[in-house]
Amino acid sequence: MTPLAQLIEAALFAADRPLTAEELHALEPDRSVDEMREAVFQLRDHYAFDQHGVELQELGGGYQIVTRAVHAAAIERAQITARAPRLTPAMLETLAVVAYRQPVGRAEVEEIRGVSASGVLRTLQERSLIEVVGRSEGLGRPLLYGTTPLFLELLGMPDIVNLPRADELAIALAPATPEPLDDHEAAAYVDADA
Amino acid sequence: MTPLAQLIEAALFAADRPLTAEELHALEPDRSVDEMREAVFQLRDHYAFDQHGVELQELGGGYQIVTRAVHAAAIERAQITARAPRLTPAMLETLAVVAYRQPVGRAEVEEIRGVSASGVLRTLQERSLIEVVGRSEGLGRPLLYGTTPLFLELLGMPDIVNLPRADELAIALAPATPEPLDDHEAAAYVDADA
Amino acid sequence: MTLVERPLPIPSSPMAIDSSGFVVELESFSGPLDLLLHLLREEQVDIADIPIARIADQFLRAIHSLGLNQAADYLEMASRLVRLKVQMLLPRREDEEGWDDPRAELVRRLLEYQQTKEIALWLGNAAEQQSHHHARGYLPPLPEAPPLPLTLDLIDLLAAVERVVTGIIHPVLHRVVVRPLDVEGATERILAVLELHDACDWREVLGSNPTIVDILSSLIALLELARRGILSLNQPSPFSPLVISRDPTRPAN
Repeated sequence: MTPLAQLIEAALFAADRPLTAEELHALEPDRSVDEMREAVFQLRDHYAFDQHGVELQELGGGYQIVTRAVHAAAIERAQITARAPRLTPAMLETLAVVAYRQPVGRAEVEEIRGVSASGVLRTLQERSLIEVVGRSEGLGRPLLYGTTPLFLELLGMPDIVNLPRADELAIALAPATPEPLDDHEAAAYVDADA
Repeated sequence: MTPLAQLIEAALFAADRPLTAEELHALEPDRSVDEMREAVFQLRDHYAFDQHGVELQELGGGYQIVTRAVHAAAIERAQITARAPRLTPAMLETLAVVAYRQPVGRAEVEEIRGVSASGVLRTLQERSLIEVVGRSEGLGRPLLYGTTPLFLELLGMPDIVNLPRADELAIALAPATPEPLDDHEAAAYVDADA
Repeated sequence: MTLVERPLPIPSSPMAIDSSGFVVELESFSGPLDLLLHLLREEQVDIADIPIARIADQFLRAIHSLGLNQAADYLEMASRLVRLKVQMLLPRREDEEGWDDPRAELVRRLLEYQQTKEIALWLGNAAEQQSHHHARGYLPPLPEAPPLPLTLDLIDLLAAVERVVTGIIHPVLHRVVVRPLDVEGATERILAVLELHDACDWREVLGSNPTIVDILSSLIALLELARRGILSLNQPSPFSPLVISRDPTRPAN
């Protein structure tokens, strides 16, 4: 391949969209747009002649490298392009709060995490990891959330009581302001010196 | 190119991460893993021999097609794609400790770096460069961290064993350091002066 | 160790000089060990033989202009250095065998940290090299297929619990216990002793069965009286008792 075709191949590979001949021109402003277009066709012919697994397509006025359709079935079957979706940190943190505080309302989740929670709660609900388990007695009777059987299933746990207790965690989830020295202890401490 | 190399090229093009030989095997379960690996090397050699703008790299235990470094400047100048954000010194130091001591807890990272580490550990976790790999047996059962395949991908390394060995570094740790004075001895030492 | 005082070197980058002394841009340092290594390099001294007194002074000066978010880490190191400085300044008995250098632990940590920095540099270079290789930019839309099962494991969930908990801001309450020091009483006692003697021993001004409060009160009273020139404090030789003497220019009333 010519150096110009190499450069075009690298650029088309790295781009997240089809690139027009003008955009490709920015790669090598010393060459003309026509020269760039010619190199694009050279790359296209090379892919076809050498029987590559990819081909060059002209899409919406630009050029793009795509996999050849003949391989699509095998790639889809192997599910190579899809990853098992993992939960985002925000989803995990919200799930953590719900798991340990259920039944819990949106306001409490937001207070603990310090950010708005409505979007994440809805996503978790759509994915059947949490569900509405009741309404609070408080003002406006807000919805209360709890975890679902699917949540336990994904964790491989028979029951919610199998979650490590809060006091087994590095820092307990319970409202934990460090206990200050009480008056009695403080007094004893001074006495010891006397 | 052979039909198998074509298929592999198409699959590697379609994926957004390195694919292992086992994952590629799912494309053609009738062939052996060794045959797949051989076809991968054929593809690699083809890219090198025909002077393509892309090359095949072994990264984090898998294979990935990437652009050749020589084209990076032109691609960035033409604003076709941006470079990944740089890692800060704090992130690099923390990665260094995690990479060499994994599985490692937050306390050890803090002891070595002399600064609190929770913020930077969280950032590295959110960028999927480190992950929780277990819990220590110690007090409070703190979380233990290790590096991810993305860490290797980012550094262009096939495997964690490709990191330089400690004895290859300019500064090797002294085998034994004398025990420092502990508080008890230090106190006795001061008393002797009174 | 050598305690020969040299004039302080003019700090070079990333230090900057202004009228109020020199200011360190702490953003340039990734922590107290980094700052310490920088000071040692500036001084061109061997890590294994740190002139603690001088380095401790420079460290304290450097953190003077510290932003508060990292203050605790730097202050902790500063207190270690000051303690080491004190330990190094304490006189040693001639007959003392097997004296352990109190700097050993710091030296070990500095070497370990220096190695970490070297690895970090290597990692940074590797990442820089790899950043010249671009991966595929365009990703084809996912095929229409039933969504894969979610993955969720307990470790991820517990890590999230820890992140949530560490994010909660607890009000921290400190209770300060006031211990009454009787400096005035101690002052009177010391002056009373010096009425009778030109000089006396430290133990004589304490009274019998002194409590820790008495000792502290007496110490502060002594220092205050010495500062005002009413008495002088003297230690004739290492390990000998302190001699408290009335200022000879002031006659006993």
